Amino acid sequence: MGYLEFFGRRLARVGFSLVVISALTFTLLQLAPGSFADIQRASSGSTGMAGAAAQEVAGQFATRYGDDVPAWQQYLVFMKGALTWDLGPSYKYPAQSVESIIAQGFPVSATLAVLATLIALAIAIPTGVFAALKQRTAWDTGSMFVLTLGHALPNYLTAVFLVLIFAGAMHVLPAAGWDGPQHLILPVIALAIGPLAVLARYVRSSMLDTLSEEYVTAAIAKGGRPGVVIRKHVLRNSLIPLVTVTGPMLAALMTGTVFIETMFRIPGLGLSFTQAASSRDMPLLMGTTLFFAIILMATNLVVDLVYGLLDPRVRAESGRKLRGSRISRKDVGRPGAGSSEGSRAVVQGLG
Amino acid sequence: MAFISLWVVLVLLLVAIFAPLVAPYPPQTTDYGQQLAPIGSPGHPLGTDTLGRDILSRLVYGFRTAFLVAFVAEVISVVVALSVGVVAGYRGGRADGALMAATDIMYAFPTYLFAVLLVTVFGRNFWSVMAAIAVAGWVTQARLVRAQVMTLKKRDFVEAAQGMGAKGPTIATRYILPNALGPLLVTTSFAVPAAITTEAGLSMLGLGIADMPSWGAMINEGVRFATSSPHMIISPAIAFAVTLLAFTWMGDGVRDAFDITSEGRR
Amino acid sequence: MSRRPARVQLDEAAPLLEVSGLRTGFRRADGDDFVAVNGVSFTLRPGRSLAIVGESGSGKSVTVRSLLRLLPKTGRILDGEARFAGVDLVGSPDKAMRTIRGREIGMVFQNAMEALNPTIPVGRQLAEALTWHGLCSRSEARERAIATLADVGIPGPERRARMYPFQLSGGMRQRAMIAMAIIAEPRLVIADEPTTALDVTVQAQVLDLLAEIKARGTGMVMVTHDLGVARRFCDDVLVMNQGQVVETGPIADVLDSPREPYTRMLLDATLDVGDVARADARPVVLAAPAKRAPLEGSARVADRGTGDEVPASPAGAPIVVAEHLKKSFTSRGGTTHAVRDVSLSIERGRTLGLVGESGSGKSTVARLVMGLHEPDSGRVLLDGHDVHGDVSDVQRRRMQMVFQNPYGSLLPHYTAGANITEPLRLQGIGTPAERIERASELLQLVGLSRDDARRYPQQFSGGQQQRIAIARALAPEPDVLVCDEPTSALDVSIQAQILDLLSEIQDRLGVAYLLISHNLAVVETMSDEVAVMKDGAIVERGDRRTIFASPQHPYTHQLLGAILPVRGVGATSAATA
Amino acid sequence: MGPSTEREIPMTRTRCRRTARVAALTAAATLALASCSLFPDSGGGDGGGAEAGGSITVQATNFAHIDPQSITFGMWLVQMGLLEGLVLQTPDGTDVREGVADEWEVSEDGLTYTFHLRDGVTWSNGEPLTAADFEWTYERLLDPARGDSGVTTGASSYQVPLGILNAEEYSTGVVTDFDEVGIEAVDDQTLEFTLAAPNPGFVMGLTYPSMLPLNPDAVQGEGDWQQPENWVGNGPYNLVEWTANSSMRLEKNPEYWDAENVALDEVNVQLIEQGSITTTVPYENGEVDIQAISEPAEITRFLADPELSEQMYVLENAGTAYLAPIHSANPILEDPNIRRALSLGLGREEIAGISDMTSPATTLTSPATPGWSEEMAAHDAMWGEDAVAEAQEILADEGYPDGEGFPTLTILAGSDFPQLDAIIDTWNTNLGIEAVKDVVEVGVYVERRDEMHDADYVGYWYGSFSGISTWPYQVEQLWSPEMVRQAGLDAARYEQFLAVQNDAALAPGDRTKQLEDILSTASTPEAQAFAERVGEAKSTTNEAEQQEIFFDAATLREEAELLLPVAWNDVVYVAQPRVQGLEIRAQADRYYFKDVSVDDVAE
Repeated sequence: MGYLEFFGRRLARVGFSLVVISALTFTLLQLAPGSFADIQRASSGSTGMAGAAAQEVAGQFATRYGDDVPAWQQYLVFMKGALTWDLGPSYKYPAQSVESIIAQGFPVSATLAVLATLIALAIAIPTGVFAALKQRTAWDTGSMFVLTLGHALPNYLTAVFLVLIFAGAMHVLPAAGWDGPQHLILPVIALAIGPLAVLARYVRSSMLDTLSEEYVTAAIAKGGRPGVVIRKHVLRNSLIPLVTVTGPMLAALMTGTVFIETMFRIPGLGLSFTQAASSRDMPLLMGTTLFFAIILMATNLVVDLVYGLLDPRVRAESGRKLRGSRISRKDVGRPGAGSSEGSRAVVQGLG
Repeated sequence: MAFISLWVVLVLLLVAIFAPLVAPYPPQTTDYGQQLAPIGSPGHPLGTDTLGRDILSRLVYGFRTAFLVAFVAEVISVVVALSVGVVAGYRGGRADGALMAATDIMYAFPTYLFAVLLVTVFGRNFWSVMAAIAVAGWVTQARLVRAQVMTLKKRDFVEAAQGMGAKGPTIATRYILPNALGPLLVTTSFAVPAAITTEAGLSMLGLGIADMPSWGAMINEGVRFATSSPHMIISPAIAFAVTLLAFTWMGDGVRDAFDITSEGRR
Repeated sequence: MSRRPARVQLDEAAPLLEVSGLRTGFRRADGDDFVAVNGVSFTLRPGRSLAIVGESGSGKSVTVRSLLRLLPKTGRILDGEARFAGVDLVGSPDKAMRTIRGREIGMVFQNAMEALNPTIPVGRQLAEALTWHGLCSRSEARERAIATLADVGIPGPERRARMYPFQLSGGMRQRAMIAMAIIAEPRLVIADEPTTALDVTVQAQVLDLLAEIKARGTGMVMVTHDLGVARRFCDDVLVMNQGQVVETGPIADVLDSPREPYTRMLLDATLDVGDVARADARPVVLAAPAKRAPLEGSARVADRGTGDEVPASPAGAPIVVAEHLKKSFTSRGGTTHAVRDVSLSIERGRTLGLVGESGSGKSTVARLVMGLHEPDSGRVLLDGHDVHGDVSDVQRRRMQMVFQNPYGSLLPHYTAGANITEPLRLQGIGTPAERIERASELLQLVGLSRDDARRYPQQFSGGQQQRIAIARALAPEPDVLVCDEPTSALDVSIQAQILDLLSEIQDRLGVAYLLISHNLAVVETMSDEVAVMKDGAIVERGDRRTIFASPQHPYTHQLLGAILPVRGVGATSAATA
Repeated sequence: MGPSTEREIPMTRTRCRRTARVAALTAAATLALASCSLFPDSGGGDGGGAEAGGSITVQATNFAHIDPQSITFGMWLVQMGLLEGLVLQTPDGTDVREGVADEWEVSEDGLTYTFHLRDGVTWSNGEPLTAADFEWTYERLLDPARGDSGVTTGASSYQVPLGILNAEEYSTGVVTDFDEVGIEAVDDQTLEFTLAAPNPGFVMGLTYPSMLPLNPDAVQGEGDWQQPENWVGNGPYNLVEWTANSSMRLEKNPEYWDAENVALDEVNVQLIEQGSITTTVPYENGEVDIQAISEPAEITRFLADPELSEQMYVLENAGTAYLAPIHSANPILEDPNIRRALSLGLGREEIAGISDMTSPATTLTSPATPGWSEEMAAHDAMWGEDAVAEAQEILADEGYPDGEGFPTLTILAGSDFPQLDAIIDTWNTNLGIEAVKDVVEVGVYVERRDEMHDADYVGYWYGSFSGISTWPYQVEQLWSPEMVRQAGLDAARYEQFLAVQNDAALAPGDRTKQLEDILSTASTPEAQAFAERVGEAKSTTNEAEQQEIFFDAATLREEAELLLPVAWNDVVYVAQPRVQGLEIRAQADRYYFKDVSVDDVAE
């Protein structure tokens, strides 16, 4: 129950953070030079004339927020709407409400993210386990080399090369667009590679840590076959902490696929967000920002919950530990974090 | 692996520092005679770009920029991270709560918006991009320092120091801080490539550094010409990968040296 | 139930364990092998029990792990033979080994917390040992697991079987560990320091349990550093040093009339309760003469003032007085009353020994006295000044502390010299030059050389580190040293040296000690007065002799009863507690 | 217990197999979900037009609206086939052809145009399309409420060159009764325009998106009329699908009057983010049939490739890149000589050399404009040694020998073109003048262009225009008198101008007047002369005569040397061999879908 109470407090913190975030975003938006109208002008490609769109927006704005109200009132109005998930019309797409834009865009981004994460996990876990078992062999260093290489390139660059190879040269996959599963392949791969490397490295080091635990030795001393010992004692305990890396990774993917979306012309949420920011589309930007924030924080909560469920120790302990686990997650999230190259001895018989 | 990469990094640093000596031309020198010259053209080993500027030279200076950005950004975020992290970790209570809240917020906050703001207000120049990166970076590191300090706080020598009559600040700065630096060094060496990537990313969004040669800009342009003049993307991409790999592996090395395992997790 | 025939052919006639010329090495970074076990040979007949004793690094653990081929990746058996009931343990294939591990040879590890998988209920971990060998079905295995848990004296085995290791107490965990080792009813149980992590009273219980198992005719090899445990428990003993067998034979013979000097050294170094009573000479000085500090050097330290002298109170008067200390810690778990009501006083130049088992609150008392923790109520007077109140830095520095873990308590990023001078620097005593001079004097006083000042803590051995820690504590010329388990992290021989050093220092500098220890022998050796702590309160206190000769409180009785003396006398009395 | 022992091992196996299956299922599920609900259900095959007969895929710059009266890239798409005006341009863009109107006549005085809508022309929902609909549309277009400041706003400003009686006055609030505007639906099939002054370009002007008819019921109706479900149009194609930021699908409109001559059943439009990286991979991968290419290197490559070069459609000198002065407290650019020197010192040849599809510009006016000639240029030699020599001379006389003491110029741009570096580079080499580029996010760009800056921020902003090559358009519309005269205001007067423009208290009419006063009195003589000349053009009936006036107006605009022409850009399109009937026009929509067909035999 200390557990539940702890999550109660966490929820409160989330709420607080959301308020701060929205306020920050709004302020930044006020500070940022250039208004929506100005930018309409710019994209209209001719000077000295404001797009009628800007007018339409002015109208929209007036009806929702009242005529030239002070900024802080606009903010309040927006937040009032936000509470009931009624974010009002976007500037850029006056006919569409922000929530509907999100409703359209998010499933797309989410699909990409989930698929990418699944693929990453599917490859990362075996690779990491294998590398750990074959520690300090060509297999180990080799696979890690390749992975790090894949990770070293930012995903948009990987994407470019993928496109050049599979669409440009081999003509087997579409280079861009959003017209069916075949359009998913390249972007998902491009997104998966980075996480894949991080996860695999993490699995590996986590495995090495577990392998060097005394209870693994004890299990062997009980006469367990390597396969059984690894499956029952090593795998589980090494994969539990993986949750703490995967969660935020998924969240990050769900919210931060801007490059990929632009490059492959995928109507995802990342794109709407970037456009909103650059076109100063207040409602859309605020909406997406809040939505992202919620997603990210929700994943945090879920991860901690799941972690607690998977690891009896954490379950039994108080929130303090969970906080701790989040910290360590933060560190392991970065490339190749985790343990040293098995500086602790790993028992034989698992080779 | 770590050692090789260490050398690579050192070489790269030398290149960055002595760019003027290494680069065959100043990065801005145009040669309208031969634009988009392919790799291996006379005088331009890596070819030229749309303005006939020597790609090798631009790579060299570009790395200088990238490294500068990364370095300064890191210094800033490390300083912030240390001060915040140590206070939060050592004092706990209020300060800690505040940090956690701050990190929560930063964690969920669109850095892009910061980037846009900074870059828009202060222009697409070195400093704003650098600041944007630093803003993004300090949180993670502050968290790490905090974690470190919290574990170190429980070590006997802290009690010993108290026994010797040392006061809080002394303990925090003289005894705990030095021992918390190790892991931070690791994250920093990982953060350098991260920073370079971020800069490149900002360029992709048209928010990168415009007033000096930057890898981001080069890659961005290279991508546009990917099909027609592959050499414009290939060499930057390779340079990019090599640098990132080198730093990452160096990071691994450093981490092994400090063996963060015991501290870092659990 | 009936045991099925083992899948490997065991030669019932052959000795249970037959080891000859066993050599085990570890590959070092530079490629060549570091030989940890160098030509160990011994034989164990069925039903007998062998103790392998030695100090840390003697290779005793590696020896037994070699037998089950449980070596780290870098380690390998170089040569030699090991046969278990005729079966070759060195040469036979992994498959064969698996049928032996757990099935024929059970292993008890030192630290059950680490040796039990934290995320699997105890019961299942026990059951595995059966199912893996196909000895019985899962359901049966569950039954057997519970039965075995009951067997090792765990109350409410059904419930405990469903618990996770971290939910069990230390003692129970160790029992569960043993249960895991014996559940498949092996012929041989190898116990690697099975009781080291336990309190004396618990240790006694666990050992009784092992004794029972042994009584069933199970052969036993026990690795231990504690000669007392060996004597109490084993038929034969094997003394190891630096990977080699020093001496072996029936335990009584070896311990009562050692042939080898090393064995003798070990024995002498080992303290027994009652030694002091027997020998009036105190302290037992064993340290090699070389390690003695030059008298004049220390004399200078003694009488040379460092500026602000504090008026000394008349001798005999208590220098530290603690009155009705109370301290409780509150966490999400709830409130724990670490110290309920403790009053004590230490006289100038004398030693108060504070004994108690883990969790008795003795360390908290130390920290309260040191002023590291604020007491909830009560006060600590250092020469009349409230440590938590009006005490000045000058006065405070007259009380210093020595910690259990020398390495942990030294600043890792400072040199030995810097560590020693740090308190002076903090108090602003003397000029840098003077401090450095002082540091080297102190180093010599604690039996190190002045050149050691430039080396870093991790470059020293445990004993040396503790010496540095002591030197640091002495730097500000304290009147009181609070020593929290100063030797429990050290080997017996080192322990003897450190104790010797401490008492020598007391003689020279007239420092008073508050000695915290779980080791009664140590307390008896060092103390003038003794206080026994249990559950945050002092249950009995008084003059050393009276406490040890005629304990009043039942708990004190229990403690003393749990003692396992090395020397023949009193062995019987300790048998059952 | 024997069997039970057996069971144990398989059990664990099945368990792990199960988990594996779970993972697989989730993946499959997401994929399934992805394919069914996520993607727009594309009717005829996707992207690659190869398999689906009569379907093409084209690229268009992304847009948020398809209201032809608001300036977004959407209005061009509408123009290409969703709506149709009274008249269309001929495929080559030089003349007009029948649209909704099948005949029209002009009065002798050239002031009244009468258009006759063809019989039985209807909206896509089958309802008749009447002259009243046009009148309603134009009233909406000119509605002053849709305007900001005195300057006529949005798309409606594009009716300026039409010179319809009182149109501008109405839209700026000077005239409040729409009946006074020279637009009248005589009957259902007759629409009459009255002009303030003869305008030879009038009919051509009607081909501009803002003159397209809108369906009043749809626009005023419930829901968003721009969404497929509510769409009512009169063009050859109907909007059937629109995935924001991604794609659009158009289907042939059976109600269209000329349906039988419309070849394609379906048009897929891929929406490309403006400024996002576009490679030709999709085109070469057969995903796109028609696409514009702008990357110099791509163009070079296509030109070099015998096959690809066959697929190129080039419209020469369609656009002009130019530099316009930034308003700064530093007066240096107010000195015409300095401006001349900078213009002459501009290495136009090198700058244009960056791309095969740009050529050095001598004038702002596109050379594609009928009757254009070199004489308009400010100098006989706009680049080369002599020009540079002259420039250096001027600079020396002005006290900046070799650019010594010359302030560092700033070049403001919204995105980072290589041309910027070239400009800086050539100024430096030719004149020894230092310049830096200030590449800013687009929002800032637009703001800084019109802001008043401190002395340390002086220089030019980089822009580019393209449009139909008619005189009214080139002279009156692009680089309009307002723009040129604003550029000609000195610091003090410009601040005044801004003050008036931002004075919320002023009524629209007054504001326009006051602004006009400032512009007509305070700007440079050349700029004012130019504006006056443009004014005169309105009052002539004679087309030839009017063209002359426009010609020397344009010449004056060059002489003012406020806006410096930099380079003329060609527009390059590529189309798959199977694409037939494609011609590229000067107007930004480039071509009408109705003219395009695919000949899949060519595949």
